[in-house]
Amino acid sequence: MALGKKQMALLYHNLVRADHFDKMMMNRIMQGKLLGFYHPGDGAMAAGVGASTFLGENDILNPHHRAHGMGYHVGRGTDIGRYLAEHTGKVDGCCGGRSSFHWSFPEQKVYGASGFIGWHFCPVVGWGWASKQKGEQMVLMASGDGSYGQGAAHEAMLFAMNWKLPIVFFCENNGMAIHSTAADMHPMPDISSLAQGYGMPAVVVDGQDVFAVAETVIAARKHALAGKGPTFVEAKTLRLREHDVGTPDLARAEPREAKYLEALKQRDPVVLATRRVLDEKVLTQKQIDQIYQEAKEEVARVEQFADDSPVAQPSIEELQAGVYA
Amino acid sequence: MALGKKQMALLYHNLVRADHFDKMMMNRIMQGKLLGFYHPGDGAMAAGVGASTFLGENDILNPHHRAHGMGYHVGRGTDIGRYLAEHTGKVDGCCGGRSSFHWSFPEQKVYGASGFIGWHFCPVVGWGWASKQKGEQMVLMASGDGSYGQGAAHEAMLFAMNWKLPIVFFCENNGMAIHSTAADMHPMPDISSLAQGYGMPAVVVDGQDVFAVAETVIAARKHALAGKGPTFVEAKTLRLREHDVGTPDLARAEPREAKYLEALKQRDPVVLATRRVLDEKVLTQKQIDQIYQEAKEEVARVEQFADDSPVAQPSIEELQAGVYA
Amino acid sequence: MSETRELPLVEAIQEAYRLEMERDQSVIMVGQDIAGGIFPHTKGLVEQFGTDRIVDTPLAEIGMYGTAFGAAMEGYRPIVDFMFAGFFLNAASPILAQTAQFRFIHGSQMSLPMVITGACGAGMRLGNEHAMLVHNMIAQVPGIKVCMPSTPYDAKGLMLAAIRDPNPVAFIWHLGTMMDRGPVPEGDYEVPLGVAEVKREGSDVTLVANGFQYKNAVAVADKLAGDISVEIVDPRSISPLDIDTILRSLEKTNRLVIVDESWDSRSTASQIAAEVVDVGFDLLDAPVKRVCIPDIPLPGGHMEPYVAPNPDAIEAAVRDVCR
Amino acid sequence: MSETRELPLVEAIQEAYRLEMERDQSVIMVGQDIAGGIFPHTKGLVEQFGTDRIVDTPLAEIGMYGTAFGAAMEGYRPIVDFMFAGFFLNAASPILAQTAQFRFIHGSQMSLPMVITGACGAGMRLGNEHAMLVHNMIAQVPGIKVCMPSTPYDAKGLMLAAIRDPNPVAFIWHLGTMMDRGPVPEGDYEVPLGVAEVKREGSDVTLVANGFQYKNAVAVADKLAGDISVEIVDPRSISPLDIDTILRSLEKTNRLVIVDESWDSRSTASQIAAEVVDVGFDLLDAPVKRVCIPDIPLPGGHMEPYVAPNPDAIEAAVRDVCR
Ligand SMILES: Cc1ncc(C[n+]2csc(CCOP(=O)(O)OP(=O)(O)O)c2C)c(N)n1
Ligand SMILES: Cc1ncc(C[n+]2csc(CCOP(=O)(O)OP(=O)(O)O)c2C)c(N)n1
Ligand SMILES: [Mg+2]
Ligand SMILES: [Mg+2]
Repeated sequence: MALGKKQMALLYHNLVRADHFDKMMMNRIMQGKLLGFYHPGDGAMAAGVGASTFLGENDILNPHHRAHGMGYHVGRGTDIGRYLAEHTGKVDGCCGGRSSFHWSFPEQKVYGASGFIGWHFCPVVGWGWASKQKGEQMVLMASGDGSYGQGAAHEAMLFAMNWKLPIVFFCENNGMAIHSTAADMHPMPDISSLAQGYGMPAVVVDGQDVFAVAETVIAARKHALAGKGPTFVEAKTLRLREHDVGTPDLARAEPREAKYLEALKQRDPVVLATRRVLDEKVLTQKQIDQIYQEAKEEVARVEQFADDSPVAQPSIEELQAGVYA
Repeated sequence: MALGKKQMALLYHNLVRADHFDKMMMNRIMQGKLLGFYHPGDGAMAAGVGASTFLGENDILNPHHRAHGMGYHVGRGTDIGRYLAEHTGKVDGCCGGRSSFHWSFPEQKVYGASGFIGWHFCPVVGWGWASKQKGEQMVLMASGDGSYGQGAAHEAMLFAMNWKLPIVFFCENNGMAIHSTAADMHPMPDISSLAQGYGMPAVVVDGQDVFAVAETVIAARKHALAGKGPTFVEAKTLRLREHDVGTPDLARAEPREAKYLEALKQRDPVVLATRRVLDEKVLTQKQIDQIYQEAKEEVARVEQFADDSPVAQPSIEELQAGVYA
Repeated sequence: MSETRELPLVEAIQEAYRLEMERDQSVIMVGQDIAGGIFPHTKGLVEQFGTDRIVDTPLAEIGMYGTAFGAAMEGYRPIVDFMFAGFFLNAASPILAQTAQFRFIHGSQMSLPMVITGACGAGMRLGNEHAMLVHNMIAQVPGIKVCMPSTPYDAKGLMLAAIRDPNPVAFIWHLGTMMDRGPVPEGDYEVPLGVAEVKREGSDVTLVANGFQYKNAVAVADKLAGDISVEIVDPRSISPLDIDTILRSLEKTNRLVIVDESWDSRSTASQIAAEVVDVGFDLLDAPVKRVCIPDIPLPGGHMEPYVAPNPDAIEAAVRDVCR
Repeated sequence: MSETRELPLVEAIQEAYRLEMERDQSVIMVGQDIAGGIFPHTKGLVEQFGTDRIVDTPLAEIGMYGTAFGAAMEGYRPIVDFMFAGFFLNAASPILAQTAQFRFIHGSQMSLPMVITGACGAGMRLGNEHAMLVHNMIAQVPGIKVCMPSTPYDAKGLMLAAIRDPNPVAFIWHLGTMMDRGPVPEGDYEVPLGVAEVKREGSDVTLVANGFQYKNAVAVADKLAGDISVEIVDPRSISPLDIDTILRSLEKTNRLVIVDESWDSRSTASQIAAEVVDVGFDLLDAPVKRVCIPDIPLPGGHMEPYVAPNPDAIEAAVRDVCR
């Protein structure tokens, strides 16, 4: 089903915001103003925005680790100020400054994060099971192509299809996992071929096209809510930069070719979306300028909030009190 | 490629022997003359015999746990006396009487067993990797339909197909795992549908037909040795009795229907094979009688060997000395 | 709490399930073949509670555990049964890394009310993997409570406490206690988590033991009665560990033997000894002895009776510290 | 053993790899992104040894581990690198259940020569999962040896010993030692597994520490020198544990503090304390103190410096037992 203009405008708005947040995070890690690591989403921010913008309030959302989920956070409307505060170890962090990089917005059904790639293939089964029991909610579980190497992915897909759980397996396939290329990791051109093993419907979509992604996920969500079970949505995307800021950008042991990376840049999702909203008269240039201006201001507010928050250094006793409920 | 008469005679011989060993194990567990548990293969002994009889000496063999691998042991020619001695906790046991039910014939490339269903999906990758490096050897890895629920199965199939490893994933699909039925465990009619996710060739074969199984595995082995990678061979079989001797025979929480079980009995692989070897004049009734007689005597010898062996009760110090090489 | 009858331990566990599943609709059970039942603790539950609450899964421990783990975030109180407790290792990553840290690392916003259960223990001659004692593997990691009952009474009370606890609780039970009969009150009661119990008073030596080994401890105490007066402390929970009750007992006896059916290395026995030689140093009149499984994979065959802790080994240790 | 230069620990590890891979064609490395390199220990190896021996795998720890586990049965000597050591938990079942028991339960016919390696440790502010100290999780299970180097010299020598050992050996290294420089002989030498070393002589107190904590122990010993004479014992291997060297040191000092960057619960620190209060009871003049991570998931953020063992905590414990 085609998107309406309002929907397209919202997607565009979210895409610009997500892109600004990603760049903010990149700048901060390079300036030493972010804890741990940052996995830039540069050039690949459309998939998360498209997948998450039209979810329902009760839907469970698991963001992808790339761009530290910025596209998804924007789509869901979680408090990025609190996430940045977390990522800088501040008391207003969404995890009390304990996690370095996790998100946790349980009241918004974004249940937490992990540094173990593919960790979510375990709880997603329960998220799906509970959603089916309750009805009127589903799960959007995002992750990368690499994560589908994990055996847990198989168990999740098997259970989901067996029990017809309302889950969208949303894969951002950027053809890379650190230095490994798609060919190193999977024998088939499409990672979503895996779905065939379970008779699960699979859709491949251009992950650079925020509108196409949104349409695909809306359809898969409808399918899920109708009790028809899971869908595998593979969003083909790309990785413009190194895996995480500071790691050399290699394919196996060789630097990735400049020419190849240059070609990838031509598929920038913001440029593509801007062309489309102008062409289809969804937004005027003036409105777009306004959106950019607002995004800049939002980033500044978020940074201010995090920077103003005091460093979290609770006592051992306070920490101990947090282990058990 | 059709089997020759000599090959058919050997398969028939092995099938009768395997069937006798299975019945011996069943009798012994009921008489309290076997340690631990026994998972009867009654009515389903053809698949293992067919899969293993024509492997090469250098091929690595992983027997299925059902019938405690009797079909495979016979096919490979491992010392069943030492296995029975192990299963009765004797000093001549193939594991020194330490394991209750494991086999271990490393010199014959039967590398050990485990009580964790699906454990072999981990080392099979290395068995396949090493086989490919060395050339002229492959891996026959048997297990049940239930075991393909394990995430490790996915990792094994993914690696095998990615690296074109010489592995046959041989699945004895009896449609049951303890009390769970095929429908409870897998969304597709064939478990080998999983192979599609990797673009892996898959063959479904009648597991009650020892000759058909052998032909299929011979072809898959050839494919593997030619460097063409893994094959999924699904042998459709059945479970006549309870999961392990003494456990109630349920489908979910209900007893399995007598009528249904009666129908299964019509597919007894020894009966089917006997008819065929007689029809095709591979063996005479006299030769068959001879085979039965020899099988009975072999079982008696094996039991005698195990029963004569002293109980293994080494000292703690001796056991400690066995932990590290 | 009303009438008290004698029940086997496994039925005491089941009674806790029934009571709590009747009382609280959010309690569910997840496992493999639990509808049909592998051990009698789940027998008949599916008839009463249906397949929406007694959830059989495919043969896949991560997916099975995930059903519970994810459902707990969504307001359910799952009991996830690993059949043989050692199979938990197939889901070790989500349990030991994810579940254990989940609440804390996410700022203590969420709680995960779950029970992780499974049977284990030497005695059935099934070998290392089926017998594997996993309580100390889980107790090594903060964020999951661990208990193991010694008696039917404790089994029911600890299970009720475990289901109601807002945290993940591993309830590990020993196959050698499955059919032990003992008094079990009919109604509702809890045995608190994290609280040890002096199960037998004595004055010469403190003997710590739980699970199947509690029976061995009683046998030894009986045998030595008159000669050596043995006080038996049952930790019941091993994480959090109630070291105070052990120290209080030591104030009286000044001698300590700990039985732990587990590899010795990094066991609860070692942990108790370590804590005592720190905060209870002045209470000790003799070396602290541990009676554990020596550091070898637990053999099947005919070796369990002398490789696992047994009355002879316990008696020797008790006599040793009382010399 | 010839020339000695200063090398960072991570290059000492790499030198061991190169030496042994040149000498023994059956040695291979398996891991994720080891060809490109995540930590510098594998950098450049693929150029020298090719992809048949430096084997990158998909993102799947069971398959990755299985490549090594199965190859070891087939006559290879694999080194399997988990990148961050905590990721071993994704393969905990094949490691802790299968590998650890494999030789023993199958009648000690086979040996599995493998090295399981990975980096961990507090200090990089990555939180519980990346920092996770896993040495005690593996050491709890008999059948796998475990070591952790404190110095570049030990790193090379232990790695050479580990690769050559016929058993599975977990070689865990601490990220906080990665760039530490120290003398490393150029040629071939081994640091034996299972043997502790008195790294600094002293007479008042025995301080046991390894990995990153060895540096903290030295800092504390330096600071207290003149006041309290600290003897530092580096266990180097934690399984098997060389308790004899610790007991010998105690004969001199009669006081013991153990630093173990690990949760306290069921740690090597607790194990040492337990063994000492059993077989070394008469040697003790003071309580045995453990300096560990308190039993909370290791937080990231700005909390590692005071949650993980640190010089202040070590000094306090040393002063405490020397009062
Ligand atoms: C269990 C586990 N194994 C390995 C890693 C190291 N690692 C971090 S990100 C990553 C690649 C992930 O690839 P993919 O899922 O495709 O996402 P992408 O980074 O490409 O967006 C790897 C291997 C990890 N964090 N966790
Ligand atoms: C990891 C693990 N989970 C569960 C079990 C319990 N179990 C033993 S056999 C079995 C069923 C196996 O089914 P299948 O692989 O189809 O083989 P079959 O017994 O039908 O021949 C189960 C669930 C186990 N032994 N190991
Ligand atoms: Mg990727
Ligand atoms: Mg089956």
